Amino acid sequence: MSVTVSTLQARISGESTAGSPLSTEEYFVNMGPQHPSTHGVLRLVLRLDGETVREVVPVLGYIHRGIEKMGEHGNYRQFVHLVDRMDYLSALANNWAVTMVVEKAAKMETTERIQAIRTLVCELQRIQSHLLWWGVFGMDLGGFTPFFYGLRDREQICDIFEKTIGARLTMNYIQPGGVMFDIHPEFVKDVKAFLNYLKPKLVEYDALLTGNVIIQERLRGIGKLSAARAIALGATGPVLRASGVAHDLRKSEPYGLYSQVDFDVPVGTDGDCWDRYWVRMEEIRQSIRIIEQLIDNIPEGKTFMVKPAAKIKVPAGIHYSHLETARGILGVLLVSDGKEAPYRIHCRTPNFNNLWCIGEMATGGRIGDLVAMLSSIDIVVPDIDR
Amino acid sequence: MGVITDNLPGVLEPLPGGSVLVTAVDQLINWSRANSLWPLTFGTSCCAIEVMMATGAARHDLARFGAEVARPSPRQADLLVIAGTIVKRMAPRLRTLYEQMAEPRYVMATGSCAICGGPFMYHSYTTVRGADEIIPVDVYVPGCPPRPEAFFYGLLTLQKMIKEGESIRHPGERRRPVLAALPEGMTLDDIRKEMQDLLSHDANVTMTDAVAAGAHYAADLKDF
Amino acid sequence: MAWQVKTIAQRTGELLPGSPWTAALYVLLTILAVTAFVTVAGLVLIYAERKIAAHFQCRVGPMRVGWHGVLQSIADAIKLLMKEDVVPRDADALLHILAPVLSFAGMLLVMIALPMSPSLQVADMNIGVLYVTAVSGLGVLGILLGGWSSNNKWSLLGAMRAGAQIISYEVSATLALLVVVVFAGTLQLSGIIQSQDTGWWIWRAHGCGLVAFAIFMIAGTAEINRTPFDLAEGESELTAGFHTEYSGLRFSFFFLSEFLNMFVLAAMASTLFFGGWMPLHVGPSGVGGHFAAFNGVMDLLPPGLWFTLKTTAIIFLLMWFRWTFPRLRVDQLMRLEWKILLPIGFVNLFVSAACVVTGFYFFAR
Amino acid sequence: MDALNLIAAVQALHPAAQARAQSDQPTLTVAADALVALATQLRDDPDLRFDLLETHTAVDWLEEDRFELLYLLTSVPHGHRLLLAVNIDRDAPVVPTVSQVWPIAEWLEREAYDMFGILYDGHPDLRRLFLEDDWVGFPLRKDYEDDFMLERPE
Repeated sequence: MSVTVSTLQARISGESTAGSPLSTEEYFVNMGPQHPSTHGVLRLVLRLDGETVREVVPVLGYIHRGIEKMGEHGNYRQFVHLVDRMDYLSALANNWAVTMVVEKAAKMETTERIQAIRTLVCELQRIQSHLLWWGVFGMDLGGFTPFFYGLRDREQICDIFEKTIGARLTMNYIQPGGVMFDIHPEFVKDVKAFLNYLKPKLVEYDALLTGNVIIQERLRGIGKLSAARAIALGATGPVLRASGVAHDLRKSEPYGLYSQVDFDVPVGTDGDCWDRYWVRMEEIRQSIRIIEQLIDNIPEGKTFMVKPAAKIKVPAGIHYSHLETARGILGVLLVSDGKEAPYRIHCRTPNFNNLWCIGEMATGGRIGDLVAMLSSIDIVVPDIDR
Repeated sequence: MGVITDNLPGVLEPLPGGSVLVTAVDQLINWSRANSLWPLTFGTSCCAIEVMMATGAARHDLARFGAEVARPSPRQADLLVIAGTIVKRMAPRLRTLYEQMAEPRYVMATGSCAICGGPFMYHSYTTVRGADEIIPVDVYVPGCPPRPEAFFYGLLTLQKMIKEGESIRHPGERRRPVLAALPEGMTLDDIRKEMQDLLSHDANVTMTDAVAAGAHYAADLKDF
Repeated sequence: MAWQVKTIAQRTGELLPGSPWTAALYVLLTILAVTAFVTVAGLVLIYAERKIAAHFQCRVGPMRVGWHGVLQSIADAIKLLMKEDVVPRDADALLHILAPVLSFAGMLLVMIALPMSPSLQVADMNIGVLYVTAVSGLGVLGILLGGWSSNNKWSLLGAMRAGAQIISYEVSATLALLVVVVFAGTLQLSGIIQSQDTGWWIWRAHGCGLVAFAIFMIAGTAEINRTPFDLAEGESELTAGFHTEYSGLRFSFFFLSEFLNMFVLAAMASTLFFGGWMPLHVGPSGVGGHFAAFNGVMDLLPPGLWFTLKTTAIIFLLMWFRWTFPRLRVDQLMRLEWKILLPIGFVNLFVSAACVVTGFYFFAR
Repeated sequence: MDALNLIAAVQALHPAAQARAQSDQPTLTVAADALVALATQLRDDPDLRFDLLETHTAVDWLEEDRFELLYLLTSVPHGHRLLLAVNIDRDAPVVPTVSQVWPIAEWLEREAYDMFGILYDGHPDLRRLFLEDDWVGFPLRKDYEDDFMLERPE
């Protein structure tokens, strides 16, 4: 057989490829799996020339739990709670992705109310996810205070979720055939109060971080990714939109109630860290717009169409559907053989593809830039490893 | 663990009243250790958001217990919070991190993944079923993920445990692991009330209750 | 009102011929007092930093150990003392142990030159400013040795960053110091303070004092490795930088000297630009001064309190910086120093020299 | 372009491509040796412009003794999707790489190698992605057995 398989050891002991005019010694440094700015257990093997990054070799698998294998041994409802633990910062969108493919394949009907609730909670969670990202981004760049501001406001959304869903992080809320519970009677009031609370806070965020000259210096022109390269590297979500491609499934293939609301897709121009920062900040504002349009018009109706104990069978064949999480396109590819358990279930996760860009972005930058880039991609490692 | 703790009992014990003095020094050391648990910045998955980030953040504020000084280097950390799933590939690294920490070191396993593998227990070919298969664990905090309040309960339990230990006479001796689970039949209001009680009396967690709760929990598991 | 400066060294010198043993006891007591001061000040600063940071971040900070957590630093100190002291197997053991001591010693030696009040200064050298600049440079040696001897790439990287950064910014800091030296006409710290009895240099020297103060604060923040210049131990980049491999007591040396360097910086800034222990005076205090009455009121506060107030205010400013700004990148750091601060510093020094020669500043003698 | 037109357009490019039944996406089955040429055409054709390889994975049809490789292509400018399926022999799972067409395929193919043991001919850096280099077996194969893995008690 002509195909040869390599090892990590062979990969990182390769020849030096840098054309440095000064004959400095390059060396390998392990960043991670335990490192404050890899957001979990990501390991990056860096080839450094002094402070300059010559090459980044991501090493994955430090949190690979085999969710796809586990999915083959359970039914569809059991798979929903597993995907909560993939991208836990947009757990509801993950639930929805699985639900969407199952509902589409099994031809389940849903009501307008179910879709409205799903859209609302997903947008709330998008804000929550971006708030957390904003805080951690500030911390990665060396300013600690943004972390506390971001998480302080995130807690408010956690409270709203807690009332309706009963969980703060891993929701297991959106189920094939509906949602687990109807919304709490105070949901509408709470969400409105929160939006009124958040709007002035966004101005405060801008004062603290966005307008800071050090932030501008650190981010502008760093980690550039052209539109063509971003698509070729499989980037989606804010990473792709920052490169100037207005590709947002909420607009191009509307699901839920996104076709009924009016919102803009923020796009960047240069595809640098600053654009990624700006796009996410703008997305928070757009999510606020979406919620404001929906919150007063939640239609009446049933909140679940199928009893939770009902067995779901999906007709044999390949089914695929995807949606836009806070980080990009999450697709679920379901291969069914007509039984209660999926024959094969595969998740196309946004972080997996987005992380792949780091190799291209970081080469030639500094270590400090690498941290900014990693943070601007907004990775969640369990979503990469699954 | 240093010249003082090694030699102090030998010097002091024979003296009249030396035993009292040793106990006093012991209490002082335990007090300082219990109130200065610097955690390692380490989290593998979902639990890291809840028990490392949300607890440290403004609403819950880990700093109240003097534990907000998260050290990125294991050498300077006292508390290893295993926040999230441990898989086979991570296991040797976790062990290394634990070995790199300087004595005395404490380990908290938060979340069902770190306790037993949690939702990834069956049909997973990589998930380690419980971090205690790799390193000794002092306190278990159940939940998936545990709420920040649950983490605080675990932290207070650990403080209690440290304060009851004998650092000088028996340095490094481990207490048996404690499950910081809440007793059965508790409601949210009970928890809030108990948290307020706890906060008003410095870390008055009764160990026996926690252990009893642990037995309860184990019994539940059997039935399950 | 003329201030009589009497340092502890002078008093010991007077005692020495008559009763050498008393003098020796005096020296011993002084050493103990300085060490005790350093420890207590360090603990207080650490507590203050944690509390102030907490309140900047909508938190409450340490609350559980003592009243509002006042004993928190003591608990931390005892714990660090009792913690295992790790020397990595492949580290250079001697240098690994020596490094924190050097770092600590550099800071301790500066302490004896700081004038805290007319009677509270250990030694008043006639080259005080030079001494402080020189000895505080010792700290970087400790950092470099610590980073190198740990045999850890992150430590080494952090140490190299620290070395480059501290040595670069030393230049600007010294240029800013020289402005005051030029105006005061002396290198002696008590002399510099005495020269401000008609007003502090920050406003008497027209713009020069203010510019020099700004440069000194920026360069000083960089020298003590605090945000936005904390590249040597930037957590998100280099795990813990040069002290990654340090634990227990020796880590606490680094930790303590880091905080006390902040005190030293604040004390030096207040000495040079805000008159140290000198109360706020406007114009000559004697008969004929327009503001003599105002000066008299200001003299009611004891000089030690003035020093404490000024130093505390500057320390608060430094903490404010730390909890507001993000971190610079390595090359931006160097650009800031060599392309921005240094030229401004030189021009500023030149302008101040011109001011001194022409006597163009407030209350010139 | 809707599904039928899309299939017709691709079949015009590559007549050997067969429409696959039982799929909710426009799906075409192609032979392994024609894959790279077709992929390049699909990416560069101005009417098709499949510039994003949205995902790539494999399905282990144990009873039929074959692997089915699935390439989900998306066109960002046109907004249409196409699923390419390639059947390969389970005993000699070799397929040419498409990583020169879509760079992201480098990782997706590494994942497929890691999980199914599919060998990609011409891949620049073929090694395991999630598991250690010395891992025995390919976990997502249907006949994978592991002493460590627990079965859920019924």
